Amino acid sequence: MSTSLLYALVGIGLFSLSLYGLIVHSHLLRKILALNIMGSGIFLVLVALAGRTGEAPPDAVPHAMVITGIVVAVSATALALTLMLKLAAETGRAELPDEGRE
Amino acid sequence: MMLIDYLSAVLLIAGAVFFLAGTVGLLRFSDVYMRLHALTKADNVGLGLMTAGLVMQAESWAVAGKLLLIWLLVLLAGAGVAHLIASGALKRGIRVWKR
Amino acid sequence: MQTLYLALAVFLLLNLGAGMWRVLRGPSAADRMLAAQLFGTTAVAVLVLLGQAMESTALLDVALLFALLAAVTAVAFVRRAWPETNNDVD
Amino acid sequence: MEALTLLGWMFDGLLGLGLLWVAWRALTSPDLFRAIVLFIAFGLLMALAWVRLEAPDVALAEAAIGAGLTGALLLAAFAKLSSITASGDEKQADSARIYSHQLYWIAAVALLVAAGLGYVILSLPPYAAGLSVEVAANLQTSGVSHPVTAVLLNFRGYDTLLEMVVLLVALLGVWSLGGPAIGRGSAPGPVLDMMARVLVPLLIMVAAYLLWVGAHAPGGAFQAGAVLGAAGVLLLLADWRPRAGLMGWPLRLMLVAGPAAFVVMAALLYMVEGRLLAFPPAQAGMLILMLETAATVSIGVTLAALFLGGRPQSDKEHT
Repeated sequence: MSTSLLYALVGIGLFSLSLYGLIVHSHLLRKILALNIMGSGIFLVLVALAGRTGEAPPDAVPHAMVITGIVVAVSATALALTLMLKLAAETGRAELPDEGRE
Repeated sequence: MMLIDYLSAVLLIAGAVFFLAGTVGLLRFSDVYMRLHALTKADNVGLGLMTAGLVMQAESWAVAGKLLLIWLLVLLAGAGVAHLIASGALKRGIRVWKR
Repeated sequence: MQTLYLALAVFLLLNLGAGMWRVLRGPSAADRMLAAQLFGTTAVAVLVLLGQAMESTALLDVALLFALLAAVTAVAFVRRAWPETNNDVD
Repeated sequence: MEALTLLGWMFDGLLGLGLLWVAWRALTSPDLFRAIVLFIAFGLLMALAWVRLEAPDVALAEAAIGAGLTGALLLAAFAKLSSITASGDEKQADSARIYSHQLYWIAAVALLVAAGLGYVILSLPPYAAGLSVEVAANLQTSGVSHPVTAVLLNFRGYDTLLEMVVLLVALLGVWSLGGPAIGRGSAPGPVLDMMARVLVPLLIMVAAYLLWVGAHAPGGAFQAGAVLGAAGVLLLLADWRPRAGLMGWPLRLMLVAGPAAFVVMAALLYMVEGRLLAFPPAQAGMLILMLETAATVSIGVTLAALFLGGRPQSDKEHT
């Protein structure tokens, strides 16, 4: 077991936990949090696996991808939060309508 | 180890003790204001002692300067935020703990 | 010295874990935010220690960013998210 | 040496467990505000993880975004949400929707996913150079000496161009949804004023430093842009309002400076070199710095505008 393997497994754990959270919660702010944690899990796997270069410095390509990914994720979060606020202003609740139940 | 190593080790450990004290205070004190007091000790003194310990080990003046700058920034931000939170808590009527 | 740096970093990480209790416990929003503030400072300390232990000056830049930006979240809390009326049970 | 490796493992193990635990609490906490604070703490721990994985560039980006922007965005959205909906509403709604037997199924699916992915990870070869050999081989001709910057601006310039466009599209989405941005009534007070006055110039200086240092060490346009964005957020929180004249075309110009610089550069290089974004090695360093400067300004202004929310209106549009 190496450090990169440890963090890659943590990344997968984060992905699965937030998959559960994403499905279970109907509140949209919680879904946004879950998606963000999910993204962090994926980034962690990418960067951890980039470290499998032995003594050489880690692979720079996944690092570059993750940096842009972090910046894009925050702007997507801002858009999602605005959408949620718009929905809450229209319907009075921060949830998607569930037609099967109501 | 040289004398300077011992000295910086002492400073580093003393800094860590202040962090511990800050955390214990955060957990044990009974209202926002007291917890704020505990927190700022870790901010100011804990990090200050640690940077002092590390500055002695720094290879270059640039590194030492950067360490000091980090500490000064934490001081500034910590003081400002502590004031904002304390005055905000008073304004919102969060009561001061009395025995 | 390397061993001491890393040992102190582990110690600070444990400290951070203990502080998590205050985030979970509250009771008021300000208490949770205070704990987050302490995490920020602890992370700065861990970063400068790791920077020395891993001999990487880039980590000092990360610590510098943390020191600069720790205030932004707290200010956002005070200015935006802190309810004007005190609903917290003390 | 023995003690050192052991301590390293302890640190990584604790950090890994801490990440999982904080994520779990953030996902399941009944109190929404608490979930947000836990998520902010999660961002801090992520930055430490990047450091341990020898990815200081990523740590810089995470520190700027995680410590500054995401927290501010979430807290501001939470406050607006609580003013729209009744705050108690969420708790009952959330638990009433899902039956407990469904929870077991969902947990089982998540566990299966974890097991499957874990198996894949464990069966990967322990050594894989990836593209690091190619990057190292071509670093000489890239114009910069830091591999991550070389990948971002030179080898994968297309990706970065498109990412700039994604940022812009996200902002356009926000602008098309919201009304004008609303500010908080209370005055910022002298202390916040002082903090903004000291911290904002420092943030701008640090952004410039990161932009400059990116050519040969961790740093670069995205990190610098994130720091600039945080400076903008701090200004907005201190109730700084730019003059209405600035909100018209000067703002738009800054927003499109990055993508536009990329497109113009690509077109020019196509005419000179015959390929889009193919930098001639001799001038590459200079051209990359120009691109990065434009990108930094655009990223910073876009992020601050995203925090502001609604479309800022200039005087002309009012009439």
